[in-house]
Amino acid sequence: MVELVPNLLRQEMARLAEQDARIDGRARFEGREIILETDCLYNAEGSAKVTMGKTVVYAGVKFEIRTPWPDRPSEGSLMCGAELRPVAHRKYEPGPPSPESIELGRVVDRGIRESGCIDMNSLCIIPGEKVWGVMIDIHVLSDGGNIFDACGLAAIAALRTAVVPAERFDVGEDYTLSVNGTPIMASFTRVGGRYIYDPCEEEELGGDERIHITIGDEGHLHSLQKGLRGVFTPQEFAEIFEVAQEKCAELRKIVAEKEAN
Amino acid sequence: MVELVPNLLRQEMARLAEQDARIDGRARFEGREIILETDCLYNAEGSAKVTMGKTVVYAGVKFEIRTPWPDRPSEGSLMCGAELRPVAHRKYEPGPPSPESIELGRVVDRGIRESGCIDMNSLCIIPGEKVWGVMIDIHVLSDGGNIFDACGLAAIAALRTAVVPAERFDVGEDYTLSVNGTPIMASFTRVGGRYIYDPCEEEELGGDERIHITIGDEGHLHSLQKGLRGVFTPQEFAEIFEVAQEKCAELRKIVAEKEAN
Amino acid sequence: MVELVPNLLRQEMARLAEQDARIDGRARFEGREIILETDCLYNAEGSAKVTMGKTVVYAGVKFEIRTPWPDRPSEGSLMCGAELRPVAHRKYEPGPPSPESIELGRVVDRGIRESGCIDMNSLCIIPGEKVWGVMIDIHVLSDGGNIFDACGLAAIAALRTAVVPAERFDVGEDYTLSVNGTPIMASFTRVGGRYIYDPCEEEELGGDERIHITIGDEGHLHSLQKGLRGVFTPQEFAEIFEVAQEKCAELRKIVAEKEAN
Amino acid sequence: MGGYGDVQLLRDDGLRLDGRKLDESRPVSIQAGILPAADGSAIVTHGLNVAVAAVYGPMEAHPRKIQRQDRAVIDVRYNMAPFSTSDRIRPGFNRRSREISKVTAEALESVVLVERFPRSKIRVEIEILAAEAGTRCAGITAASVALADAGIPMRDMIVGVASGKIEDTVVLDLDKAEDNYGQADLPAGILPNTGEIAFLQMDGDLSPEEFDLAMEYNFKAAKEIHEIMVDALKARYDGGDN
Amino acid sequence: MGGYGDVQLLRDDGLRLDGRKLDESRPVSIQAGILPAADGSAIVTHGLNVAVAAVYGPMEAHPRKIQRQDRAVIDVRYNMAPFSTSDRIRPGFNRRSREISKVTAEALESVVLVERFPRSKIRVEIEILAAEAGTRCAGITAASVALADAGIPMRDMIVGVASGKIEDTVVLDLDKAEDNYGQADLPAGILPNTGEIAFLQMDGDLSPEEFDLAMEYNFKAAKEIHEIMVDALKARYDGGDN
Amino acid sequence: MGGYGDVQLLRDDGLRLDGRKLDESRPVSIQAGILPAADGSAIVTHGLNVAVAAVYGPMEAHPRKIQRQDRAVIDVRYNMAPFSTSDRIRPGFNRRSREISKVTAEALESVVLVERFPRSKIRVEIEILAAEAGTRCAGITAASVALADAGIPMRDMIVGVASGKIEDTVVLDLDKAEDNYGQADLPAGILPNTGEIAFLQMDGDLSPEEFDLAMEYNFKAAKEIHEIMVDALKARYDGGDN
Repeated sequence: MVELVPNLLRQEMARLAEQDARIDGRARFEGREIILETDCLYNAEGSAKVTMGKTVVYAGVKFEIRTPWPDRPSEGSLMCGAELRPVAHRKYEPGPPSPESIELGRVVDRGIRESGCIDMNSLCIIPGEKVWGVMIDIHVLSDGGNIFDACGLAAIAALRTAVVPAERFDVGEDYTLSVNGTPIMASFTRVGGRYIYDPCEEEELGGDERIHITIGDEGHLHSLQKGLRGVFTPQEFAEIFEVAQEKCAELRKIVAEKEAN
Repeated sequence: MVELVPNLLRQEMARLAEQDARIDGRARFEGREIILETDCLYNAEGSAKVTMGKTVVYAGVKFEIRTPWPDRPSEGSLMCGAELRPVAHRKYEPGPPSPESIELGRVVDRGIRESGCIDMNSLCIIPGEKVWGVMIDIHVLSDGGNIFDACGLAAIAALRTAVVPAERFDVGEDYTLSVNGTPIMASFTRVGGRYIYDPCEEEELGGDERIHITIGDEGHLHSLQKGLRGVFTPQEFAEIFEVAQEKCAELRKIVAEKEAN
Repeated sequence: MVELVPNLLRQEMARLAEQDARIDGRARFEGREIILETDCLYNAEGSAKVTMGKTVVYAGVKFEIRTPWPDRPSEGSLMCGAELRPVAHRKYEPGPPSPESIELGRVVDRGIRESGCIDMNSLCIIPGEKVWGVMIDIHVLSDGGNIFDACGLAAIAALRTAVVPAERFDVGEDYTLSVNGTPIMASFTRVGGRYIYDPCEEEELGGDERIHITIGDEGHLHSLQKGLRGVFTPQEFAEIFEVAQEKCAELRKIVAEKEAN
Repeated sequence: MGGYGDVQLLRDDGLRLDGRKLDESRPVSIQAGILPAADGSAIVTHGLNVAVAAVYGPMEAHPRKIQRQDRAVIDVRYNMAPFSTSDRIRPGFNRRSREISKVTAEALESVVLVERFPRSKIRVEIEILAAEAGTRCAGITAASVALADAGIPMRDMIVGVASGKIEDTVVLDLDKAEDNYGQADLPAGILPNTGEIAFLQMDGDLSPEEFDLAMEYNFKAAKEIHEIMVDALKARYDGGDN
Repeated sequence: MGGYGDVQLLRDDGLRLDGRKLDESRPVSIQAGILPAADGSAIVTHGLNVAVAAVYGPMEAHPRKIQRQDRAVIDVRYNMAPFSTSDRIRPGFNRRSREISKVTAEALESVVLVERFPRSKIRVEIEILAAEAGTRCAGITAASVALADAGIPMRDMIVGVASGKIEDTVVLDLDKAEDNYGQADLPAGILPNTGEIAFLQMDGDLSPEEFDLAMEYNFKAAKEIHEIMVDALKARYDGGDN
Repeated sequence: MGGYGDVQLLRDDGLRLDGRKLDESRPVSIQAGILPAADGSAIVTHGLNVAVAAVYGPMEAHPRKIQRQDRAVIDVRYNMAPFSTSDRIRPGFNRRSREISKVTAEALESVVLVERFPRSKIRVEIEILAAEAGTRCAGITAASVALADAGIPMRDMIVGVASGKIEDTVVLDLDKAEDNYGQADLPAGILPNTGEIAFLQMDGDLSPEEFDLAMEYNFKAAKEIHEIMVDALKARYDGGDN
């Protein structure tokens, strides 16, 4: 029974696609309005809230002091995790982390980590003894579609506002974490046969596979992920890759503007 | 189907309440006979067995040597846990600790801990290096109603007979653990509309919410817990609080008498 | 429904037993052909593959450096574990280790450990500081019956080819692990009322209890395990114990021949 | 309760370290309907605590064995976000959060008209985004507003409030320092219209007289916070949907 | 088995450290019907070991996939209480207790007339309150008595017994020191009336001749303990209910 | 990706440390039908990687809630054996293996004719026995061959391939050292007949032009490995059953 709705939705999506239309009236590569707030959580050393249509996501940054790995004595570490808890949607059930939430966390983590925006050596306190471990935790509060992009944005925005709590740990004065770059994710879902940008909830329910692309400041790829059932051609990828470049640049501007204020 | 019995029981409880009677003939605030045995378990450093009607409960105390928390270098620790294992009743299922057993353990723990009967500084061996960790484990073997009070009594009785096994850990000679006080729990359940003391199994099955009150030697409150569905008025609480004072004093006497022998 | 097949199989097994026959034409105490390969896994410090009819099993040996237990400062440790993962048969389900896989690992472990073939003191690197931990992991890839014997054989064969990776851990030069003996397991299942050796899949499905016997080089018992529902007489045990002596000697020869090549 | 004597918590002028009077609550603000994916939702800011609640349902109760023939069950999860505390919390439930979830569910089942939804389940998700002492009470308040926002019928709301004892003095609404170094904490869930109690815990040391005063403070605070809850729901229905 | 040579376990007079003869068991006492909430129960004190068993059922087998069309399944949980050993055990199952639970269940299924209760389940809970070597055997003995106390039909009882080897000498019923420093342990579950074996494990080093002697000791002990089991059940039914 | 500059990975003659050309794959060998208990199976040796896949089904989907009314679900478990890596891996799933299992299942669901088996489940078990960079791709290749060996209808195979970047140079099929010290990895699952992509991941740093070249290499490798897959299946059916 649950699958009846998706099937009807799929038919409607196909009909809309023929007219190059979307269910909420957007153009094929038009994103929803984004509201970004930062420094919004007491106790987090960096924080951000992203609202994107019906999607609401928080990210918080915490620090801890760790012993470095013996083979990398001057490198700290970065970890990014996402929780898709039952608060976010009727469809999420309690229990250990689902494959969906593991994938979400790991894709966001790879985009940030592989962009090299955090120099692991800059997290060293005493070589071989003490380094900072940086932990970004993402909390999806309302899933209204395209939580990947919302989580990626919240994570990097929170990270870029983070203050290293050196005083609390008795290792000097607090200072702003150095973040060199703003990797941004853009996600596309096949809906009614063609890829659209920034799917809403209905488009995800009535759509097929999705592609997540993380792009750095210079337009380089840092992370790719194809998810769900479906196949695509190299030509289709080339088209959305070009769109992704443009979209990531726009979102990077939103982060920069927020920081300028 | 399972709920038919509770509903019939509820009707019977209401009928009895009208006559100010109880299903096993006790008065409203009359407890069942209590048999307390101590020092009954080889390998436990302190132990107690409580039989209270059809309820049978064991508690055992073990010690370990730990490193103290950096911010409390001379304080040891106390931990009290309860296991509601399937041995105790047909209704308990195997698996990870249920919310019921977590609540039971934490309520008993708070009553003992908050009474201050263990001076955490008395558990210090070498400041900043070695302190005693005291662990009280409660094992419910037969649940015939009001396991909270039975567990609370077994826990404090076991603790008060505990001998610190310093020789086995090579840190001096064995000595009796110093315990300053005898916090006692009294539990009340709403049955047939009014609170009764020390519910038996049928009264719990046909009853509503319960209130657990832990009282110290001087009549001060150390722990409160309201459990299950139901509400109560401040006047109702005032009445059972007074009864609790009396009941806790009686049980404290049983512990003292056992120790005197 | 699933149980219909076993019941038909049981009847067939009883019929065959009356004629002293087996479903695959073997004599009562005849084993299947065994193919043993060693040194077959990159990254394992010792490895073996055993094929025995439709049963395929791998074992791999890994080493780690550990701190010895305070009361045994010059002893290393040996651990043998088996995983019955869903790859091996339609009947195995994913999830935490089943009782079956725990039993399998522990019975194989006991046979090797109790034979004394590894001198725990020979695993010492620096007394009180560093000892070797030896871990044998057994991976059943295809369960065609009698995985106990296949696992036991793979484990000891892998162990006997293991090279201690001292160089990789910076504690000297690599050397062959010293293994004094070749404990071998022989397993018997009651099928059609009498015990047979080396049961195949159908015999296990249509059979009853089983007995696992591990015997060392001098013919001494090192491990026994009776599994599944059923009882046996001392006379029955005496008979299979004698067969086991012979079978274990044969398999020990296969290991020796493989090592000689 | 950390115990008495470690730290000064009352100033020489008789006020508390943050300038509050003994019977003064931290500032509370509430907004309803803030999570579009949920059937009902609310965010409560109580001092520096931030508690969010989402409500889903009534829906079919799964698995079958949790179903009750004569009423709905309320399935509460109280969860602290990893970044909600000074030291990061590992994700996943712990014993504390399981106990709070249990007693919160039992409190809510005492006011929701569960008899109207036999065999069904109402999910209440409480997420603590920032913690500064008093999160269980903020969570209960948020859950009550979210249930009302979801249109779940209730015979009364529950207001989460707490009083405690510092330096032998009963005070309303302990903050972080007062909780760490105080002598007692008495959280309660109060029905503002009937004056009944649906939730009660306590730990520390309170004489009978101190208990009475602490409960008096709790009732006073419940009245104040209830007004803010009502205003949040009014704003929600006046302001239209999100 | 810790191995040979570490510690002297036999005295110069040929007796064991606690004065027992080679083929002498530790004292055993048994009481049936000691847990009022259970359908059947027993407590076995064997030396310093204390094992309690409770039986529930036959009851409907849940979940459905464990059901057997033609018989009852016996669901055994062997569990050591945290305070039962010298070093505290963390609560929860470990690999050892899972293996013992499995082989104990299989042994009991060999004597209970499980065919009489198709599709049902009999729960057997074994709790070790104090451990001094030999708990699995004390558990099997306790489970047998508890099953009988619950009125579950059996074709025979099972008596849990063990022999072993210390200082190259076969002895009956190893105690803690003998288990720690001995050379072999041979626990068995013996049907006293038929002389069959329903449970058997062994680890260490035993020659075929030593095995035969150890089994001889086991059969002797089974006979002795069986009498105590029967007495306990008689006392239970003579003494009335609890 | 460990990053650039740590280690020399290209020799002065322009070849890679193991002598391979930039667009040269490690040797690959495949055998089908090697696990008698499975409905279909394959072993893939890719360089020093060893990946085994077993297929069971189609079978009834359990539990019911994973059933799809209109198609089969494919249940993939990617698992690394404890001895498959330089440092032993603790048994059990971790986050990495769960993610790989998920995306592998989704890729296979894209080629298997799942519509033919409504409400059923096809189990695909991928076991990595030895790992030397590239196990997820070897696993996808093995799974494809095992599905074909099991007679499961597919609209195309999937070939697992990967390219990457070392010392600012795009190369095909990273080995362990290249993976550890390289700059990017681009694993893909390619349908050899249609040229479509069913699986794609990437991490590191690639300019758009580098991405294009890396994908070109991937398509070239897919063609080569596809032939080995076809040969393995032919050998299986010519050679008869095992």
